Amino acid sequence: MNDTRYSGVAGLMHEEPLLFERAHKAATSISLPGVEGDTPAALAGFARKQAAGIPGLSEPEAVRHFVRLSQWNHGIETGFYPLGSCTMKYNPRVHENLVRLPGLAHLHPDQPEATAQGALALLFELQEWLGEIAGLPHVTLQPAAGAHGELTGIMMIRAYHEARGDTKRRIVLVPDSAHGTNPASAALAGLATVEIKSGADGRIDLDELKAHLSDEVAAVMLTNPNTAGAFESEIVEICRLVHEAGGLVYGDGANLNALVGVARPGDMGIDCLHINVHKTFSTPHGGGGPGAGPVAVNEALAPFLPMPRIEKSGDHYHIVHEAANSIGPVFGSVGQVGVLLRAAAYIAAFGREHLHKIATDAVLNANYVLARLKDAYHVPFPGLCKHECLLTDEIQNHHGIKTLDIAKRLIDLGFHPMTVYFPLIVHGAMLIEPTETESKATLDHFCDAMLEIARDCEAGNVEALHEAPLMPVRRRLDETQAARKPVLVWQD
Amino acid sequence: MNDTRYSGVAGLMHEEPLLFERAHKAATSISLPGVEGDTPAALAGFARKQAAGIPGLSEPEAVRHFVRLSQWNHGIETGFYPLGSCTMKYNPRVHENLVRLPGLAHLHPDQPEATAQGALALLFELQEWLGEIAGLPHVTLQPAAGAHGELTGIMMIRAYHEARGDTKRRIVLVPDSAHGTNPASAALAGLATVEIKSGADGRIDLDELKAHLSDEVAAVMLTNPNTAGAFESEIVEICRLVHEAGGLVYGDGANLNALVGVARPGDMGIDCLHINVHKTFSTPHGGGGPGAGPVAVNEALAPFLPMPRIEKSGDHYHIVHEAANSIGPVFGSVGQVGVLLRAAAYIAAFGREHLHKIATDAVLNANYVLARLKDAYHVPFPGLCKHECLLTDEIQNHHGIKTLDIAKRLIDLGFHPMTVYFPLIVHGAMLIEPTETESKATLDHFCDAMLEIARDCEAGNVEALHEAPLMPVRRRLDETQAARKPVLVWQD
Amino acid sequence: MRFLPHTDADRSAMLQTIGVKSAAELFADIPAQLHIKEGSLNLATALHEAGIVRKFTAAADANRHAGNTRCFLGGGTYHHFVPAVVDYVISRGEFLTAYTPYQPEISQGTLQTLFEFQTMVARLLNMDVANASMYDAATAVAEAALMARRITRRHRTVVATSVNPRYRAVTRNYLSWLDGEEIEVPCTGFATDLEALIAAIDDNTASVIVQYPDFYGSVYDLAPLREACDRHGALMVVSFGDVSAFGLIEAPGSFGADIVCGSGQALGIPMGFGGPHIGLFACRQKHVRQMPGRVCGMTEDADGRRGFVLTLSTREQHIRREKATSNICSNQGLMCTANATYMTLLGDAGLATVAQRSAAALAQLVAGLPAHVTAAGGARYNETVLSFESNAVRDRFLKLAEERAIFAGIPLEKIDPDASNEHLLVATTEMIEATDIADYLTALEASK
Amino acid sequence: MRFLPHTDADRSAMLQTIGVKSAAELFADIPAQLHIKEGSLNLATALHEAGIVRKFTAAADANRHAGNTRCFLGGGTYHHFVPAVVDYVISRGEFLTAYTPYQPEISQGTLQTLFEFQTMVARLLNMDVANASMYDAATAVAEAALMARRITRRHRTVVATSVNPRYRAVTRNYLSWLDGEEIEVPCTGFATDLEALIAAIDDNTASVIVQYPDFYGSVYDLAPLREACDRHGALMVVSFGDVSAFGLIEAPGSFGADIVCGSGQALGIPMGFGGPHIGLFACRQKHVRQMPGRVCGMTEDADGRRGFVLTLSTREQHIRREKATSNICSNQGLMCTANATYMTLLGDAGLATVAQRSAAALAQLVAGLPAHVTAAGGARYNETVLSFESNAVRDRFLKLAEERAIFAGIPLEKIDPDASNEHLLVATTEMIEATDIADYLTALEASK
Ligand SMILES: Cc1ncc(COP(=O)(O)O)c(C=O)c1O
Ligand SMILES: Cc1ncc(COP(=O)(O)O)c(C=O)c1O
Repeated sequence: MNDTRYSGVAGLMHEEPLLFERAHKAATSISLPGVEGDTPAALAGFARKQAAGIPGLSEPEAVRHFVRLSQWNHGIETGFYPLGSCTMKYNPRVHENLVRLPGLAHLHPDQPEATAQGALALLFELQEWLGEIAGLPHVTLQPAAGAHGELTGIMMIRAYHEARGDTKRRIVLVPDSAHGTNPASAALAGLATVEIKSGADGRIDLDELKAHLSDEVAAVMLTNPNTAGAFESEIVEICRLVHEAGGLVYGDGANLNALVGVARPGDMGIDCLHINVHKTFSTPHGGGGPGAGPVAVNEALAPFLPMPRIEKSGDHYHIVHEAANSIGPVFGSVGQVGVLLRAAAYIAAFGREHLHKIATDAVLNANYVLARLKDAYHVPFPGLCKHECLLTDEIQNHHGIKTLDIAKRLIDLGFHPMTVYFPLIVHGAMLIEPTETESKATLDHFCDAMLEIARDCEAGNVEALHEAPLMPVRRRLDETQAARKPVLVWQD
Repeated sequence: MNDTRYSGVAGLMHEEPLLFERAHKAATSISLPGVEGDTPAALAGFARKQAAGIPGLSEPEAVRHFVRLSQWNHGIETGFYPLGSCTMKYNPRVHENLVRLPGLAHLHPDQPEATAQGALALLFELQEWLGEIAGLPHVTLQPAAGAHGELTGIMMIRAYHEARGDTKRRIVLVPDSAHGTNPASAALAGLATVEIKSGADGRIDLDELKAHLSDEVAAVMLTNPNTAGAFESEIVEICRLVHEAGGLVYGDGANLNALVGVARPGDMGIDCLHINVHKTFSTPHGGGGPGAGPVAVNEALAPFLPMPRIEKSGDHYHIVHEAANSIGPVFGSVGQVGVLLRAAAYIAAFGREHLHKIATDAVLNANYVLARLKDAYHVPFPGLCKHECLLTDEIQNHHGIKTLDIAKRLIDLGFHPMTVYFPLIVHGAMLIEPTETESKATLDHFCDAMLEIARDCEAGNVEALHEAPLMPVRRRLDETQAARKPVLVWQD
Repeated sequence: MRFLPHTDADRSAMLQTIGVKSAAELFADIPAQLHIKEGSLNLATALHEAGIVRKFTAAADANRHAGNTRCFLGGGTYHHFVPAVVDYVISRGEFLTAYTPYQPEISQGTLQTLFEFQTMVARLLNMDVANASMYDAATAVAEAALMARRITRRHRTVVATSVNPRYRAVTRNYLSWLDGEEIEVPCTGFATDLEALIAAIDDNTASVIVQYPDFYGSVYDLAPLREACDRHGALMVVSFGDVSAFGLIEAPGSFGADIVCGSGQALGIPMGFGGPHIGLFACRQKHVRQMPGRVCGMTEDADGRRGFVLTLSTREQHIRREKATSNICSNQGLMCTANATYMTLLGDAGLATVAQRSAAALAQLVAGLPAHVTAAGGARYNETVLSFESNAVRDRFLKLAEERAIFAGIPLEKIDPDASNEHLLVATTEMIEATDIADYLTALEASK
Repeated sequence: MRFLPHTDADRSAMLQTIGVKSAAELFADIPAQLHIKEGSLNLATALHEAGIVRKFTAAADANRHAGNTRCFLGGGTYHHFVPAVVDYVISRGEFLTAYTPYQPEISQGTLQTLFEFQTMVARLLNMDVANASMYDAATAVAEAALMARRITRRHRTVVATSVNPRYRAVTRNYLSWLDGEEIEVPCTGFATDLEALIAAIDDNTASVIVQYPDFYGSVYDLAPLREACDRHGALMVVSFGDVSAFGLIEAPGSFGADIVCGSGQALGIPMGFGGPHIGLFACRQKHVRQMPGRVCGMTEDADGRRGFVLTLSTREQHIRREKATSNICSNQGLMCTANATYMTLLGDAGLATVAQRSAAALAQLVAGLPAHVTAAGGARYNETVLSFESNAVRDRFLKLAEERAIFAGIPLEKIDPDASNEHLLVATTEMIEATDIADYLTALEASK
């Protein structure tokens, strides 16, 4: 069960009951500040009749509860996390301190502007930097995540066409390799999506694209490098064709890690790009979020940017709430400030001198993994990759082993699995994204494990693969049961 | 192996090689501030010829290294930690933030006094509080830990006698139940120790004491409650006898948790007491330290307090370095300031209204555990206990099981063992100190586990006990081998 | 660079394994004209860690903040007390640096916490189920409007103007790209006009969206609205700004709300200049398959032990693509952990205390108002509108207050462009002490 | 009380199990006259968490500190850069809230870290072995003197006055209770007087204690001292104040020191107004059984896997009691983890950079001194003595500097009571930037 060449090892952990099973009392021992005074009489008629049933734990018990739960998680700090399309890189610890400085953490979004110039300056600078990096100078920090950026961008594109009186553009072309958020975002903005089939190399097929372009196409949403990790080498021509047909090109910036400091989406002809700062700029994923998805656009789209935005006049920074053609706000404030500040710190650490090294090491690492694994695993789209590489389980299928088994076996060996079954354009996808912050030693351990798994398949040595994972506090979980009769809250 | 009634469960952890095995390069990627400039010529002749051989890791690797190592530890945040005599209570998280405030963390000990009044005020207030709690109004914050406080106290006692010309007092009486630091501290202060045998109830035997008192006795060092968890009910008489014989009474305050806010050592006649703030006042143990061992004394000993001390005149706080009869400094600064500040915060949280609840709940918890276990385990000194209770393995010995086996089995069940084989006055001691910050539920789980172990012994079900621990990343370690041929540093 | 582990030797060895001569070759698939010159971007020069700390510290020190200024600002963001434990828990790498729990076996920490979060949110709002977060309150309200459209297959949304103008603006924006209409029903006296609202509901109405306590802090009986919704088959959507209210006043679910959504920032999240906060979202069990966002459910593992997984994913974009209930992917995960930790530390009793003191502080403030200032009347939780005789008096007061380290309120027109400029939106929490109220009143006195 | 989990119902149930009627009965063994009245102690009233944060924040804000003042203070405590990672690692509950690793199976984290710490300390000092810490540099020097007495069975200790006066005072104090003599040998020109020192060694000498770089920052050749010690069979004890020096200059072990001890504060520990810091302690393998303090050793577990334990405990107080090599029990454990993390982040190269820049800053400062100030000459690492023509000029400068947010140096007589009052002890680290030096020199200029 425990292979000493890999880090995974059985150890002592703690079971932890649900809070509701643990706590046995209505009272908690917290002590709080504030005025001592009666509940205002006017509220008496509205008093809550029954307590919510939120069991309190004393501080010592609460800490132990959550510390134990935390230990059941794998994080980037515990081990390799090569989730393709997710850019799980190291999250600098100093950033956690920065955003907790009282002069940043305890600002109210509506306190007088003059009292928040320090924060506004940092955010304005980030706006500028992101525009520069994207090659699309006008930036909104408002979108709360990548998908939200997509929605914002598509709204702007629609507003752009409508402002020109070009109202029949109601179609968004989306490659079949696209992330699910792309079609979902287009739909949310009231547009119809049409899927375009990828070519044999996983890239956009120019003929297929041309066949779909028309005066009803508002935009093409593309991801470059695409979700198979390949650069769309025809990107300039693609953009030219779309523009020629009167459409705009929306860039899904989730894969910007391959390009940052090396090439700029704006230079390629992309009109509008969201940036997942929780990927490229290393803000922690937090078990699902929060992220931030600033959107950068060119001159044509600039008038439609959502409000509020941060502007500078003279030495003074302002939050500007109104603009004639703005699509309006997409979020309740200027953005996920704490997340954005971490991103600014990551960019500041690299600076103009080093920023490109993010991309060069990320791409180096992905190609290294690809080179080491390409004989043992099926590579659907051979050639160089960018920041991530795509394999499939085709070879292992012959031995009854599928991507899921491989993923679960990696868990026992101490690795977080790669992204599985995405992109959808290949069967049994395994999308591996090492990022720039992993060492060669870690990549080697991972590749050794993958190769050993492949050898075990060849040798018919597959029991551990079917049974995996055996080591964590829980083994494979029954997702069907969970979905069939969903239990989403605890009933005492 | 895994009993679901207890928290211990097997889970996935990570092996982690030694830093020296992991790192493979001389270079690290840290970037540092400072002036760019040549090494001064005058130092050239002294240049280090060979690099030290300290392998650097990049920040992502370093974090992962230490995060993984941390997970191999049991801490008070992960589970129950009933180490007798160690007072392992919850360490409030907010205290960690307080001592990291830049205005406290980045003070130089020799910066101008006027620029550090805030810190001095906190420390002065703590001095006052500790004096009040001990009933011994004069306090030095200098000693770095309990043992260091003992040394300081014994030095002062010696200085006191010598100042009176009473120079032949060279003996310190120490009960056989005392902690090892007591005789060691006395010896370090140049005094001889004479052990006094405890009575049948584990307490000081008045006759035995009287038999040893003489004009050569400088002091009696005692611990109250003693290390068996029992209060020395004759304490007033003991102190009277010692004083009558011209000696002084040193109180080892390691067990102050039983008394805080309830009774005061000074009122009992104790002349000098150290306080382990890392026990009673909840400063974190940190895997061995740092602690702090302030010493509180009465008027007679006050002139001999070590320097520097913090004093107040008018509104201004001073660090006073000189005093005519001071024994001189015992530490390089005013004390372990960061530790002391945490202690001050703990006292502040309870305040005069609640401070006694520390002792009442601590004593309640220990007696509860004793009540639940007293039929299954041998209780060498029956009766009420104070903050800790003492059991032995006498009953389990009949089944070939000893204290060590019980301790190791507790590990597998998810508990840190109690203190074992201390005090030395009973065979196979198990000293259990739950502290005030544990819930009844936790105590019940622990008692259930202990009772089950006792039943397993009765039933001859002892294999798990002999084999334990089976769950942690390492099983029993060979201490003999370690000591025989000590390997204390890594050789590449 | 301190985040890059490779030595140059590592890089050479790796390039050799790959079979290329230089890192540049790895980028050969990018057309040459697209390559930018190294170091040519107009960014600042690289900073070492100490430099970044200095830079951010200087920026932070340039701001006033609720740590050194008494904060009477609300409008959707509140300075409640955040126990240090909350911050410790969410700073632990195992929570902080994990991705969305796609591999449940090694994500049970996040998943059990989400399950506890969902349960506590549902209980606090008195609803059947809650999801695992939306981005913020504004987008949660917008998603609620969309969800109601899907459930009712109707395209008319009625919104009270006593809903936070920012929530309304985002909702209006989201709805504007779709067929159907959005109706905003004015309020009176800085309080929800239920009658007008009820009158606006018709049989084509998908949902009525109110805020409770409303944007102006007003608390009112939702029962008549429930009745009206029932009459027309419309869904009742209740939003909120300061969720701490429900430690004291009746929860929206108790009035039969169909969807309840709003901000969870009050539960252990610092104001942070506007984010990250969290959108809470709860609904009835029967509508769960139309709910947007991630959700965690209970199940068993291969050995029959209880465990948790993300579930109902057939609603979501990665399965359903353009037919998904929402496009949301990354959400506010870590903020769920913050909320869960906070609620665990407070429990019913602590939540009640927070709410009671937040309300009591406002009542004390209002009771002490001098004659030249009036407060909006009726039942208010912890927020109200103060009206001055003129813009000049108000702004004089704001200035005086700021000099005394008081953020005295938000000029109403700043959030609500339709408001005139002599009002202040004023909020209180348990962070306001009696002395702060006294100082506030003294400043008011002085502004006359 | 927020740290006490029991409800009153818990307490009653427990008292019943115990078989007593009230908590008071549990204290019946304490004579009645010793009981104090609840609430009668003269302490402050209890503070909630927010109140404690406010209190400590106010106290912290009342201080100037090295975060907002350029710090040229040394004398044993140095403002070096501390990477955020160090603080994160030592804040993790698993390291922070563990006890001394008495149960090695569940303490391997602390133990492996200690083993790494010992190895790195030994390597940095170029010694065979290091222990798992002493309280601080001063007590480490005192313990070194005692250890040398045990090894040599001699009772005469020779100390250079160029050893930090505080280390000397503590050592003098420790030795004063024992038989034997302590000789302090004066220095000249703020540098160690090796000749005088060597002259003071005789055949009864247990050890000679020097500091290197010495208290005044002076760096000198220890080889002659080694020879002299060999001639007399005395041990050579080398102490240090700023261990960062050994990233640049030859380590004490390279000169054949028998015991090397000093402060590890420079390696990732904030100044903290004087503590907690850490005493590093290293010696030759052959003397290891006379070493004070805890030590971690490598061994195997029952399955033959490598593991670590505390070892050589027969030297220690809990086994050997009055015959122990020291009375130390709790040590500076967590600071070992801080040191280990810091060194891991810096490695040889980083440590060299820190040392090089610390020294270069001092050289730049000295090179720019105006004529009315002289610096002590010879090789200096990062610390020296500036001498002014009078106390008045020096103090005028200190005041001017403080106005410019510069802590310009420690008045020498403050640490060294024997010094006259026109000197300043001045230190530099990598936290000092060129602009800080320029500002310092400008202030000096202005003080003339
Ligand atoms: C290619 C791609 N596009 C879009 C997204 C959505 O981004 P977010 O999760 O930030 O909403 C993702 C996230 O996984 C992605 O991988
Ligand atoms: C009874 C007793 N006395 C003294 C000490 C020594 O205290 P410290 O470890 O703080 O030096 C201890 C510590 O365990 C103790 O339990």
